[in-house]
Amino acid sequence: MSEDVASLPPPVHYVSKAPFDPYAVEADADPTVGHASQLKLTWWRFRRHRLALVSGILLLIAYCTVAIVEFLAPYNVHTRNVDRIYAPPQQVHFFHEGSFVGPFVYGRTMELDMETLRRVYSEKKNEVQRLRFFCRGDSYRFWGFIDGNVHLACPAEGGDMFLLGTDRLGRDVLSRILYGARVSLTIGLLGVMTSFVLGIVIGGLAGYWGGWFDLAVQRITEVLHSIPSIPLWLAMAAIMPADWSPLFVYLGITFILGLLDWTGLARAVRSKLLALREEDYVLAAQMMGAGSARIIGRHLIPGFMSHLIASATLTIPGMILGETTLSFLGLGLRPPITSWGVLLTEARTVNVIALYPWLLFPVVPVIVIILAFNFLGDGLRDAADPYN
Amino acid sequence: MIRYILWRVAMMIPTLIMISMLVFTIIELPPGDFFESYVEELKAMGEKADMQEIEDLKARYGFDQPAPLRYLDWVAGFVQGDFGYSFEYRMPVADVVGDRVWLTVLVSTVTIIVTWLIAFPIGIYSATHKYSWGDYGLTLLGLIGIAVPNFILALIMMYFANIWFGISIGHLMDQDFLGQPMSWAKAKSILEHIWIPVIIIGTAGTAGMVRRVRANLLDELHKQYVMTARAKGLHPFRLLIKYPLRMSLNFFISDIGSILPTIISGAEITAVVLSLETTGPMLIRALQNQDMYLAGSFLMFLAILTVIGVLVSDIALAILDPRIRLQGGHTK
Amino acid sequence: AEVVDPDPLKTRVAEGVLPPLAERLPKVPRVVPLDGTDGGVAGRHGGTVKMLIASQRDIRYMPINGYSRLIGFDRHFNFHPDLLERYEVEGERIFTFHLRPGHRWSDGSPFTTEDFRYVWEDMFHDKELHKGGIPTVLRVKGKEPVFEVIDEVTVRYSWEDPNPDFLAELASPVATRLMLPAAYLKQFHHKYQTPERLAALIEQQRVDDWVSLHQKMSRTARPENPDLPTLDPWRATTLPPAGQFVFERNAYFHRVDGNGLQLPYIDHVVLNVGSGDLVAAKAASGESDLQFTNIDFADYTFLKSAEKRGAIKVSLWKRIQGSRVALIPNLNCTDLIWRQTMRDVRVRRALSLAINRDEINKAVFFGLGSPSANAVLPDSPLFRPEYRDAWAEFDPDRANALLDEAGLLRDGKYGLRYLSDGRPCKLIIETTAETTFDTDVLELVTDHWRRIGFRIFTHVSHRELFRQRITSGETVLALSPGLDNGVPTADMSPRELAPTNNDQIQWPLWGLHQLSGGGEGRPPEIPEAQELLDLFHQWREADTLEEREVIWHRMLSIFTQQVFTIGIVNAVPQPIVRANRLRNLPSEGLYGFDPTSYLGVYMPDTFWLEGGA
Amino acid sequence: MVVGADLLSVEKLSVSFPLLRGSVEAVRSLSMTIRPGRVTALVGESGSGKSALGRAIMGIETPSARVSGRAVFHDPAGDGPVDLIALPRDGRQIRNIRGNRIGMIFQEPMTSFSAVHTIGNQIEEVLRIHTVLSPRERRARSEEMLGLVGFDKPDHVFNMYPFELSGGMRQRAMIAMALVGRPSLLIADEPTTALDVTIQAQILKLLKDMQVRLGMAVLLITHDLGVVASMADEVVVMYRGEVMEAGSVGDIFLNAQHPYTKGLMAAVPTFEMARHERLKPLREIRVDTAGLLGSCARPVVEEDDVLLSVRNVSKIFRPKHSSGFFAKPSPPIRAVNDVSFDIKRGETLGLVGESGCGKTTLSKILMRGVRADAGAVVYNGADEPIDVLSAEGENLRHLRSSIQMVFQDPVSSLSPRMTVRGIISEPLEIHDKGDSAERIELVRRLLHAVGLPSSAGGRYPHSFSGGQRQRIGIARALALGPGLVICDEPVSALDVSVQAQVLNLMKDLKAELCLTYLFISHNLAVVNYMADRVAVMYAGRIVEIAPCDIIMNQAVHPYTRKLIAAVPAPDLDCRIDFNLAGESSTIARRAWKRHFLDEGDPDNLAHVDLGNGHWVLARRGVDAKDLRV
Ligand SMILES: Nc1ncnc2c1ncn2[C@@H]1O[C@H](COP(=O)(O)OP(=O)(O)OP(=O)(O)O)[C@@H](O)[C@H]1O
Ligand SMILES: Nc1ncnc2c1ncn2[C@@H]1O[C@H](COP(=O)(O)OP(=O)(O)OP(=O)(O)O)[C@@H](O)[C@H]1O
Ligand SMILES: [Mg+2]
Ligand SMILES: [Mg+2]
Repeated sequence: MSEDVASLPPPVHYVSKAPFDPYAVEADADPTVGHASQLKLTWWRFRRHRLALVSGILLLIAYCTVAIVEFLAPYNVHTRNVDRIYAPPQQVHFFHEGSFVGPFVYGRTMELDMETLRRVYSEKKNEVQRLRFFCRGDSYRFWGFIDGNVHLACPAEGGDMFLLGTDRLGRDVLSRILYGARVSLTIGLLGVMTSFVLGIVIGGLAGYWGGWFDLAVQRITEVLHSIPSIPLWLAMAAIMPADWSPLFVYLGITFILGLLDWTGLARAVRSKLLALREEDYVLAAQMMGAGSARIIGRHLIPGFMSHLIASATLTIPGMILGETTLSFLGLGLRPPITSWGVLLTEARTVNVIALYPWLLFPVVPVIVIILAFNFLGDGLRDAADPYN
Repeated sequence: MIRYILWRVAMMIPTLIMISMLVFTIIELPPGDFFESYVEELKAMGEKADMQEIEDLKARYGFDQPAPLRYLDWVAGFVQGDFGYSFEYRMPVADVVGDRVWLTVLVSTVTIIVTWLIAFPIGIYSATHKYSWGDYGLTLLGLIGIAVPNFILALIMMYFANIWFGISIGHLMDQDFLGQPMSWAKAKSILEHIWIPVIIIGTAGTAGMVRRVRANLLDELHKQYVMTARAKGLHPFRLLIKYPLRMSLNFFISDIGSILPTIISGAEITAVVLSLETTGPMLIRALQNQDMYLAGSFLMFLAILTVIGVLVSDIALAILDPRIRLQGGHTK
Repeated sequence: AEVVDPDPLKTRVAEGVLPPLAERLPKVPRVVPLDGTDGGVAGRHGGTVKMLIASQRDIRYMPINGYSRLIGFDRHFNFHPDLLERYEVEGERIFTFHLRPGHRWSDGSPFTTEDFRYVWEDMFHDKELHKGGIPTVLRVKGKEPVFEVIDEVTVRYSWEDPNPDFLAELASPVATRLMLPAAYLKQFHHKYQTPERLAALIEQQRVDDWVSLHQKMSRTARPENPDLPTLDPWRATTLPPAGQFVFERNAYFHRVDGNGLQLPYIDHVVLNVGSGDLVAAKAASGESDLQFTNIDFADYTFLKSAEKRGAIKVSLWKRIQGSRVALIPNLNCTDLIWRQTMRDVRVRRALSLAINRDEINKAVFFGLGSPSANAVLPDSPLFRPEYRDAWAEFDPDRANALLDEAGLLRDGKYGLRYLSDGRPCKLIIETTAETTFDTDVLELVTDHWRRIGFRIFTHVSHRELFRQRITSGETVLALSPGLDNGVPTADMSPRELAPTNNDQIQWPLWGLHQLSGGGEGRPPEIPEAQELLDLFHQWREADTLEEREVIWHRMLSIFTQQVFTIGIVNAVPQPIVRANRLRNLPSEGLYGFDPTSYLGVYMPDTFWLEGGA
Repeated sequence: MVVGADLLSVEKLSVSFPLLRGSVEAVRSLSMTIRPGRVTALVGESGSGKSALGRAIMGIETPSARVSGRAVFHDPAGDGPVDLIALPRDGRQIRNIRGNRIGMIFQEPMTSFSAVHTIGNQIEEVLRIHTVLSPRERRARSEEMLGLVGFDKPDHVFNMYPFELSGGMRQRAMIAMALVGRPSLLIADEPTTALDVTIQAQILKLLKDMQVRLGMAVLLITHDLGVVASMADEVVVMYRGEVMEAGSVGDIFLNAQHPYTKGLMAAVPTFEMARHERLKPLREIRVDTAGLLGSCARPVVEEDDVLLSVRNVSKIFRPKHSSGFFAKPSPPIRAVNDVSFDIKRGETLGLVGESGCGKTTLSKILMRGVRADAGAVVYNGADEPIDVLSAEGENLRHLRSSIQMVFQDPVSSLSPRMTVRGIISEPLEIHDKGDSAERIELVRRLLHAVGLPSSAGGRYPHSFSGGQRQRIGIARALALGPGLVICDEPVSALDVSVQAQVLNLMKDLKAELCLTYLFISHNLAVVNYMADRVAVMYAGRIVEIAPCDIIMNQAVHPYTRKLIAAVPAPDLDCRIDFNLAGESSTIARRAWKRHFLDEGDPDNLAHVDLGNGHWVLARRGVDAKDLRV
């Protein structure tokens, strides 16, 4: 021992005077936490994530409205107004000449400009058209069997209310967006779900089992992966029975594509599991006698959850807008079926961008939904992350 | 490892045979053939086709033979480096593809590199600054890029690029340079044009990559080995790159298999909208017209690249994470 | 103004590369007066015209627009010798053609009757090159004409039976080639070339045999071989594949303007390949000097708004189809009940009456089209208002009455009608939906027909599938453009009105029967169709114009009264974009393929650029 | 340097971790000092905040933790005192201190390494950051350090990946990493838990040397009072985040005042204890085993009733190499070499041996976690014998429910994304035992039995201390009431008191449920307390196997003897003689008699029966008498 170290004064002997009870229980945490199931814990954590909660609620609302679009939309999806073609959005006012009137729009006149072949709309500042609520308007057949004609809001008698403008046949863009949600928010989900389930299961087994199974799966993946989606779409559209409705054909294509689309995810899952399966906790689970399904589902996949959630949220735009690509190839959904993708496909020309930009409005709900899914995903991720 | 690679290369042969059958089937699936659709298209334009020549062509390319024979013919040619004949262009496939491949490679590589260059830093930033304004802002921007269909983005950008900067709409270079040999002026013109497709094709990919990098990185940031590395006094950035980032690259590496073919095929739809002189539009046209040897050979070429890509990705995976045993089965 | 250079190629003449103008022109060039009649004025040489095409294939527009034919239409659809100096016709049977002495191909080689002989003997009658013998259009009742070379500049084709179509065929947009540059092509022909050299050429061009070599090198519909000499105003200089095709003036072109300037005025035509969807946008930004393809009426407002920026002018021409879109019932469909229903003229009339053409015109065509049955346009000498208005007014009540009469009963006021076997009247309309018009019109029609108790569904398919389904009888009703040629003269064949071809949607099988000479398909099974066919045969036999006119009117009357096709709107506008400086493109015109050959009859070689190059 | 100045003075340091509801106060306003060149031992119960304190000083506590107070570091080579807590996180200043001036040995070496980088790379990195040495010098320094911590072939180890090393080897690599930067303060968090006593002695000697040579101060966090007695100058006793007692070694060992300290001292198992004597933990926890885990299947324990018989098991590993796939492979490692033994029903077989000698590999082979290259394992638990290595279907299921394992590395053997409740009840779910209410109840009781609060059920494994995680592993292994439990270092991370508690529990269960244990441990006192028979392993082979008493008192094999000699005792009077015990076994081996050496051919050796179930690995045909001398 060196000199200066040895010459240090001895430390004081300190003894705590505080009362000592070896049996004192740790009062550090709420005991209910100990009994709560993992799902419940996750939910508790999720609730603390404000944005995710709001997003979740938003999505819930969105999916609920899908059920009652007939009531919410001021017009029917196909209601045309030949005198109101390409009408720009109308503004809702509350005050007319300084006095409160309640929500109303000004009446409009349309003139044809025969030189440029444009329809010119001008507001009539003296014609106040008060909006009506819970009112009778276009009649519809709710969910295909209940007749009705009550709408949340309608234009004044004889007036019009095109809050987001009209399209080339004088149809109300707002109503079409509302109706479009029905298809957009539901159908594509099928394909995504199919491909996710397959991707996780097949990729999971391949990654976990390895060996010949992995080999076979990898070869199949390669084969499927080698066929780009476009030729597949084309081929598929060609073999779909001609008397299927376009909705059904689209459904069929999404489903089949879902069946074929799992390869990317499967590879990602497999690669990750190839690494994860070497972890000790997997060995531990094996030694407890856990089956493959349990090990993959309970031990391995959770470790890859963040990626899966991110991937899922990223495929959602694809699912909502999938038909836009398809319609580019002359497939996909078509009018009279209305979806956001169809609406955007119709807005696919420079004309719209230059002259009728309001027809691009369906992009907004798409963005909102995607953001909502994304933040929801973030929240779920965080709730499932033990380190959080 | 070498044994594994050799063995995998051998495995490619049956795979490719299967793929070739599938490709052939897919091209054959739509009813009719090139000639029918050609005649139809002419008819639609009010024209009539030289039926004589078409009959001749049909006979010459074996369209009177059953499909399996044609398949064998095609495959045999393919193996010998004869990729067949394009009916639409009326010349050998190899000539048709020609230059387009290089332009496609250029656009795709630039796009991919730009995507990575943007996505990785942002992804890392978002993961390390979770829920900061930067994270939210960049997420928002990226998701908007995903949410707006590419073709609309393309149209909007082209329209305004034309109105504001006077850049001609679409294409990879000024039209005057088309078909001209490479020159400085041409290169400059390409550089002036390439940013639009790069942005359009890149947005969605970048945003996707950012989100994935972020998600994977977040999982790694709390691991014990990160703490160990910090205890060594490693610079946080170097630390991030060396440890958690590398660990989180697994997903990225596993995707290499699909990067190779995209370099050659490019983003088809966007290329169509922007009328880029790349292979994508050519492929789509070939498919729609059932120009089957052109489409088939091209698809086959992509398939070969995919298969190679998958092998590369597997090897890279094993290098990335030495724990990975590619050959071993699991223990029970 | 500057002095106009009389020969744009004078530098090359000076270099000795080209002979002087006098030696390049035929002894008797075709003089296009350009004296202000028809609005054309004499112009000056120079400049490049850029155009946009959607695919490489579209370079086929060049020979169509160039429109140098042996005999061509003028813009009033009279025949006019063009490449020929003159021609004689005897009883629609014997056709004698006189070439212009001194006329040369674009490579300077003489254009003589040898070029006709080569095609006739060495191509049409070469067993390897043309396995099927001469093209069918050259046969009348299956018989070939007699071909004679009278002298260096005179050839004759004589048939036993009248061939009234022959001149129109020669004047058509894609005319049968009776002559090709023999001097050039002989090097690819086994008769004139040594096998070794041929083998080398085959190798070099990467084709399989001399037949494909010859075919490849002699293709004219698409000018893909820049070496192939041509008689067109512009000759190709680009070898495909390419993104840009440059066409250069033909130094030996046979037309001159009133001032003696050799046409064309324009030095170069450049075609740029791009996405069809972008053409409108690019045209608006001035990237095209002359654009008529891949733009449609829907783009007009946008294009017009771009006019303000000064580079372009947009004019509206009139499309010559009998109907922009028509609903065509398939009288040969396999579904027995539907077939019977559709063969009932009352049903067809009712369906036609139920369409609110005015609304469609207003909503989709800005009121600029003309609501009409599928019939000829007022621009045709054969036009009569009763054809246009036949069953084309909007009268749902009468329609309902007709349907009731036809036994299609309905339940309730707005309910569905039922077929005789109790099935509801639900119809699938087949369409290729190439434009938004199609979908829009369908949407409106769906609505209109709902009021007469029909439910409409749309099925979109690819063109070839569309055809196939029609031919196989799976389709009951299809949406397709009406008559191709809405501005016929009595000289033009009325074949579109009779069952003559299997691509006629209303009666593919009857058409096939006629086309195949009775071998396939079925003869017309309703008297009216049979009558149309008989009238068509009569037309072919008719010697005089008056006779033909009478037959035409009979046919038009039957065709429209029977409502074999349900026309909606015709004479709809087609925007044509041109650079501000481009002269001589009429601001009004008829737009179509046959017989106008797009711009062909308006002679693009007379277009010129103000301000020069 | 100011004489008497503290190297590190911790003032009112608090660390707390927020939980979903409530929070854990890991360190509560704690003050202590570390003096330069001294070894300060920090002892305390498992979960009392020792590691948290260490991490807080380094400034590497997880971001979610709340740290307050001061930790003033007065670096003799630096320029004045700095408050480590106040420094910006990951700023330049603190980075300069980390790894360079303060080194840290983490408690869980198994998971502290990045799995995808080689050991060498990770050790050398410290030098790369803090020195300007050339790559070659760095490699030389790293290999030298690896040699010092007891690796025979440092150059091989340099290129190996962490998962190719045994637990103890990783711990040594960790130590090498902490020491290679020559810090002035070393925070050593349980540095020797995974090491056998001989290597432990070697490491302690190394620490001592460095302390003397470099004036390095050590904060030695440990629960092994023997180590404390041998190493420490000063001792701080911690309990639930607070200091109970602090003073010089002498003060604490000879004059303990606080009841907690006294309790700790009393809980240590010693060689002198009788077989049946219970350990005296600080708090006795009575576990209600009845009806909980099923009852004893076969109460009568017969002689020669073999539960598990292992015959000629071998395992060879072929290491991976980082230097590309064209490099020539390094020699294969014979981890387990022709091992045969039996475990009798109801007994506890202790397995001891040098770090890296193949104990874990062997135990994993028994569980079929690792595929053996050769040999047979037969389990006689069911109605008929089951061949463990090839069982399928129902037999395999039976095996899985009746053989359980406590992993050496508690961290990595617990699914990071499952709550403790999920982890412990998982075997029950797999084998479909009980309904969900019963499972919850069972989990609660098990947690209680291993001394964890029931709220722990809702937390994730990473939020526990090393010892707590180990206890979770034990609870999981016991949940099914298996026939055979293989315990790989089950109590290495536990302080003496909790260790006593857990060992008592295991003994109780054994008695009540007729459990059979294969008990792997480095702590010979514990083995002595638990085991009926002991097998000693060396370099992949079992060199000696005998009833516990014989091994402890009449061992024959030189390796066994050396092991026993190296055991540190919690007694200031019999500190370890580092010079003797600290010599590496390869060197010590040179002094072995030639009876025990194979001289290049493993077939030269065979098991020699010395009677009373005492077998020893020696030359074929050697006389037993020669061996005993
Ligand atoms: N990340 C964390 N989140 C929540 N609680 C934690 C976390 N890390 C540690 N704890 C808790 O803090 C307390 C102190 O832990 P620490 O690791 O410092 O204990 P220790 O004294 O090192 O015990 P051992 O001897 O068992 O290693 C324990 O009760 C533990 O459960
Ligand atoms: N996956 C592996 N790959 C290569 N070598 C391995 C692997 N696992 C273990 N080894 C080697 O096998 C030998 C035995 O390791 P094992 O883990 O069985 O030792 P141990 O007796 O448990 O040691 P400790 O007491 O340190 O835990 C070691 O030399 C180790 O390096
Ligand atoms: Mg600890
Ligand atoms: Mg071990």
